[in-house]
Amino acid sequence: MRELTYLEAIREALHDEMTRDPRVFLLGEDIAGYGGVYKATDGFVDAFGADRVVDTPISENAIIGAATGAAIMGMRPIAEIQFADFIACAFDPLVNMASTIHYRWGQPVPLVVRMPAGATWAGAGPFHSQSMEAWFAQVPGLKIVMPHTPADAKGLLLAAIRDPNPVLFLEQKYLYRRLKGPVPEGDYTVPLGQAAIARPGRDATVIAYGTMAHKALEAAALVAADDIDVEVIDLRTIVPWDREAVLASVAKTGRALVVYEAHRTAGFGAEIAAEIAEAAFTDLDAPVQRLAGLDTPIPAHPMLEAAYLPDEHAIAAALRALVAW
Amino acid sequence: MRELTYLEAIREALHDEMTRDPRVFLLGEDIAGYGGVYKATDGFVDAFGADRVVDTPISENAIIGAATGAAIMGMRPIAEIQFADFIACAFDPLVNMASTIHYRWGQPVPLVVRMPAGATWAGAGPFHSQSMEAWFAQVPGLKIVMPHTPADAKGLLLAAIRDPNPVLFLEQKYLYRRLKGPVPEGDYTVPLGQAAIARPGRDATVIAYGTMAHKALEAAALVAADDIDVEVIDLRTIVPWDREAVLASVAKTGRALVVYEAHRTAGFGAEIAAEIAEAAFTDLDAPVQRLAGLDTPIPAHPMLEAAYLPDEHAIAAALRALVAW
Amino acid sequence: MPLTSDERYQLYHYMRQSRAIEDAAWALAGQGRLVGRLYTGHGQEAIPVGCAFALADGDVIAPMYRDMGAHLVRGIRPVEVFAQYMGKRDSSNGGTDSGLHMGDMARGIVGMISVLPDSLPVTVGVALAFKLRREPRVAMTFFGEGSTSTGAWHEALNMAAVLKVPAVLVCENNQWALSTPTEREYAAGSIADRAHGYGLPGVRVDGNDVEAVYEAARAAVARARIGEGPTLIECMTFRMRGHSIIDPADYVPAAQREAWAARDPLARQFERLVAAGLWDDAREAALVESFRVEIDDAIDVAAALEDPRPEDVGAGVWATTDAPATRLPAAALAELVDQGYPDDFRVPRPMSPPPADVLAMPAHAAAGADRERNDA
Amino acid sequence: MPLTSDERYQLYHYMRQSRAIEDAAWALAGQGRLVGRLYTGHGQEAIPVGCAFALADGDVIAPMYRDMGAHLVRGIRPVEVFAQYMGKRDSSNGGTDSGLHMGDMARGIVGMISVLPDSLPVTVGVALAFKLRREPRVAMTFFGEGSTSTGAWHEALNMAAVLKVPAVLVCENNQWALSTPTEREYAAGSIADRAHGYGLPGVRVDGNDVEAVYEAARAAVARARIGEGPTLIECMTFRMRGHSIIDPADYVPAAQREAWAARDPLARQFERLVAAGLWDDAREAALVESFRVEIDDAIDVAAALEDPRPEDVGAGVWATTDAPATRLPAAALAELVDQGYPDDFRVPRPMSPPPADVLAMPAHAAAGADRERNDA
Ligand SMILES: Cc1ncc(C[n+]2csc(CCOP(=O)(O)OP(=O)(O)O)c2C)c(N)n1
Ligand SMILES: Cc1ncc(C[n+]2csc(CCOP(=O)(O)OP(=O)(O)O)c2C)c(N)n1
Ligand SMILES: [Mg+2]
Ligand SMILES: [Mg+2]
Repeated sequence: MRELTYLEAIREALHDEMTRDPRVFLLGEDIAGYGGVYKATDGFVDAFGADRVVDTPISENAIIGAATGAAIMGMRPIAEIQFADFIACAFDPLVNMASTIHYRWGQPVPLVVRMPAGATWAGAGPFHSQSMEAWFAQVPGLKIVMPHTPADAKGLLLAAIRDPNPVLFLEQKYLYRRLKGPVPEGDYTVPLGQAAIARPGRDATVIAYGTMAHKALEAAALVAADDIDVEVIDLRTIVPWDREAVLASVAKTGRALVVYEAHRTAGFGAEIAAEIAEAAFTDLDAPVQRLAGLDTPIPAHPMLEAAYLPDEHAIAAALRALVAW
Repeated sequence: MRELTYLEAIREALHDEMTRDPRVFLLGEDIAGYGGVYKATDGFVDAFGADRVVDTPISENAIIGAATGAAIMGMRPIAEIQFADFIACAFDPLVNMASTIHYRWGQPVPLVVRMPAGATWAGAGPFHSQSMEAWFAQVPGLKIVMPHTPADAKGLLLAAIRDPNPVLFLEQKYLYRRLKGPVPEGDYTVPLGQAAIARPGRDATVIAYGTMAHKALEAAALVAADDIDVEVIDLRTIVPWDREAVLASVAKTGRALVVYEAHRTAGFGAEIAAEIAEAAFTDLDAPVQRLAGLDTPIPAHPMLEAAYLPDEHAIAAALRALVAW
Repeated sequence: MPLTSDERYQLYHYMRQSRAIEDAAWALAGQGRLVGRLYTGHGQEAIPVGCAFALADGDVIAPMYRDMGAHLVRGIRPVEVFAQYMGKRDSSNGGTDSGLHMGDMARGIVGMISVLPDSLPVTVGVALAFKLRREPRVAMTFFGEGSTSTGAWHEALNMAAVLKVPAVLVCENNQWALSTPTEREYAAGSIADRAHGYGLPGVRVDGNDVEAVYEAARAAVARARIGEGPTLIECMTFRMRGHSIIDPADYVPAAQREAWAARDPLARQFERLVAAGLWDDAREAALVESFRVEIDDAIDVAAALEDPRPEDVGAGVWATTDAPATRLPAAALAELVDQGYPDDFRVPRPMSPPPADVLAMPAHAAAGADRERNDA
Repeated sequence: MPLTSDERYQLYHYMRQSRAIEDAAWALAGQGRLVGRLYTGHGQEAIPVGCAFALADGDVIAPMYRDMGAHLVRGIRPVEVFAQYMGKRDSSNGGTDSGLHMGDMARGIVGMISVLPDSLPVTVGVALAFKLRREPRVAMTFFGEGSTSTGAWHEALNMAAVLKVPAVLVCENNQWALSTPTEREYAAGSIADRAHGYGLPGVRVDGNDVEAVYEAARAAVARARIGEGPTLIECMTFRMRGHSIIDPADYVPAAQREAWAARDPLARQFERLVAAGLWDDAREAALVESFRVEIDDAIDVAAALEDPRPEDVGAGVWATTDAPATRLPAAALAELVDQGYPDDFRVPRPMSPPPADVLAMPAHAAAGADRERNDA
């Protein structure tokens, strides 16, 4: 199968769905002529016209609000937030408006918010590095997707666009150009809420998503040398998350490590860990462990950022300790 | 000792500290002449003047931004957000600006954000009922306080005002006029980050805060009839939270139930449960349980709201099941 | 296009009906029979009525909590209002939300949320959809002058102007935002003054003159419909009651309230109609009585509806299809009809006939009837 | 109050120094020697310099990422800039943040964050503190025209006007917000046009004329200081480089860039000084050379500073006292001095002397020296 980068896979999903479905349109800052800061929509304005690739003022709140309005009129808006950190400026219209419309008066809100999230591992600093799935995971009515592989990025994005609910699509900017992989041509979706067993194993389960799924696979390779056989679950979707797949794996391995790059305290990994600890209590041979970003802003200097971030070596060390528990 | 309501205790703390410390001033919507929607600052503008009780336009973002500016100039601003739900409009200046200033360039931000939070148990609906500690618990640099007793409300508020960090003070509107209790006169503080053993017990530990600490005590009384002796830990502070006190209690009882009224998924209770499950693994005689609000918006009809909220009976039932595990 | 006699009456009719419903709701709220807190538009009725009246079939409106009249013009019936106010299972929000937070895309009504003025950016998006699809439709929304201080307001106005969407943005300047008078809300002379800074037309009208409001709205709707972009209309009015039912509003100077009481929009339109020979006290009495009957009926029917069931609480958090969910499935509707419940409960229809035969029925309210359920 | 010859020179001096530093930084960034992405103020130097120059001791400034000149006028030295740019342990942000996100209340500088324009509401709060304490101090901040589309901008402007705080709000209208030209950012004729809608004065000046900018800022600062409230100043200018170092800005029409290149603010002030007999090519050459030496030195010293240590990562999340934390404790400073590091590293001082003896040294930069460390 031909290989695409993570970013190319996203671009292909956008391009294909815009070709297929005239209701789909894009809005965001610098997405038309400029093609977006990561060039995800490069050339789109020429292909689809300025009506379907709408450059907006610097107005995150109104971007989300307007996308919501277009969605309830039956369009399929895809909003791009230039960096996911700036979604903080549109927190209210997401958590109070978009997420509650269907519950309150029955109107579907088929809205996708694409945003480059996560650390770059090159020092993008406190405001261009955050992973904010936990800001939103508590809000009923919002789905959250964080793809890891290029193939998933395409299939999950297509699923997100076709979903009748607001979906936050947290693209991993670290993987954009770094990760290349086989991506099926043509139309397919990866259903929201279904985890992938990224690597089967029997000694311990790592639950991760996005960039950390990538690092977890590297860590699994590292500890394989010590004859530790790790199962890596790539969650793919944060809300809804695939509790069954996780519990099935833990039932098999008896050991679980949850890895996420957001700040440790009250991160989404706490939810996963709490659920495993409760539901798999009798399966567990060791306490569920978490490995996450520190409880500090994400520093700009790469040396400090590295101290902030869990990496494959830290994951490997945590796995060794978990298996030895 | 004289008894005050929860609301009176807050009013007294504000009044006393404004009298003591000329740097303290209030800003918010309808807080001067009107005294705030819950009348927490009733009469203050007459006592302290319009310079220290500043009515603002409906501008939550600028309220928090301006309070941050005043704080870095050495004032001690106390912002009131009319209903905590509207802090969603000021999410950005809290999570990106106020929380990072000290880490980034060393300037303390002694800012308190007071806000009436939580359900009223009388149907205030999706936008006047939320408990949003988990929106902020993940953000390094923000402290979060959710008092339960009137005495704590006063002591914690005084501690919050004197703290050199931004503190979100989530007042429990359900308790404002409902809960009366002994409140020491004069000046005292309750240190942030220190839980209270609201009721000692030996069979199981309930960890709760705010209104749910109140309900947990009622539940403990209910199950006492079945000879179940419950220890209730009132967390008081969410960030930082008193991990040691919780773990000490669980070491003693071997069973833990975490109760919170926010939505269950990714609520702060997940953090507590995950920590207990990890750190007290060998102490636990049963899986750590969580009882929380449902993963739905908080409905307006009292009948639906009651179905959303955990109450003393639900807590009691969960305790019975936990002890029987 | 001067208003016809019919239309002049219809404007009055809706205002009167709005007032009658809100008076009744006020009484019910006092008896603790409503879910949630009651906010009313007493004294401001000319604005939602005059503006909504300027819309056509297929247009979309996003009213705020004081805009009973806008709902009525769009075809919402009193029984729906009371079912909603009582949080009934088969109301717009089904008890999930309260007050005028009703939404119904079948009748082109966007449901508001409490956070102010969050319907505004949404309305810009509704209008953007019209523009992108080349549909000659218009979106309209309302907000108080206090709400103009929010960031959402600014971003939405600017975006509306830059994208030149067919939207009409109506400020109901009732001079108070809860206890906050305009001078503590903004230092500018007027909200309309802001329009220039966004590059869109801003007009200021007497918000207690329903015909003047209508005319301003009509012109703005016409502009929007032919692609000339959004208009900001500032309607000067007064909040004649407290902010909500629990607010005595003793901070409002008595002289100010009295001065505005003398400018009651209903009384003014009444006098106009009388002067034009279109109305008299007898007809008035009959109209009032017809509203009384209709509202009493509506309250009884609404009160008899089922309350939400605890097991409903989780329903509808997630959409499962692109089709709107409805609170009133066919079966439930049939059941209600068996109980003598009007069979057009969910169907917009002409409102109840006026008392005298001098005037034709307002056809306007029927506008929504043949709108499709979903715009997709 | 016409500018003295000294002052006219000083304005030039800071602009030149700003340009020299940013040129050097651009080269370093190209070599991958900086932490974070570089954004510069090429072509816009007159604005931060002219505005900051209008402030007095004790005033507070919140610059944005293109405002190198504002930092220089406040007494920040090149070595501090490069230490910051390199993310050194003993820099303003100590590696926690990058670029011109430097904050230092000792010199009255509020550190910005990336989210635009979040320093603006903070500046309103700084000014509010001055007002409440009856201090005759002024707060000033800067933002691009693109940032005026945000809700934070609106709320801050409105609140500043309503609370009548002593603030000066400066728009650097460089006609592009990344790739977005003004017509896609706002439909109004100008940003200054918005002032009326907030009830505050708005002035528009040639942002490439440092003396005109200074004069507008001086008048606004004077107004603010005597309690007449905030002013919005729109400075028309042009972004002569890409948005950041990685942006080739090929979306900018060449003719537009050329037209603005001809209006370079440095060249214009240079010619003015020459025409007034205050400056000549020889002095220029000497000045440029003195900056080169100073900057080379600063880069060497900065480069030799220690990088942050991994164990620093958790430091400073929480304040433990009311006193500001400093990145450079006495011990570390002493150590640096032993290494030949200038002993006034943290102390604002007059900047390096001008090359010729015709002009007195700009005393302005020393202004911050005796400001107290904390305003509490
Ligand atoms: C963002 C936000 N902040 C605060 C409130 C609380 N609140 C509800 S109504 C109101 C006053 C609104 O005034 P205005 O916009 O003038 O409308 P009016 O009530 O006068 O019709 C306030 C402050 C809110 N609903 N939303
Ligand atoms: C709230 C927010 N949205 C988006 C961005 C990304 N961004 C950084 S700079 C920039 C352009 C800013 O333009 P302008 O305000 O005109 O300043 P200029 O760069 O032209 O000086 C954008 C969109 C941001 N920093 N903050
Ligand atoms: Mg009002
Ligand atoms: Mg610009």
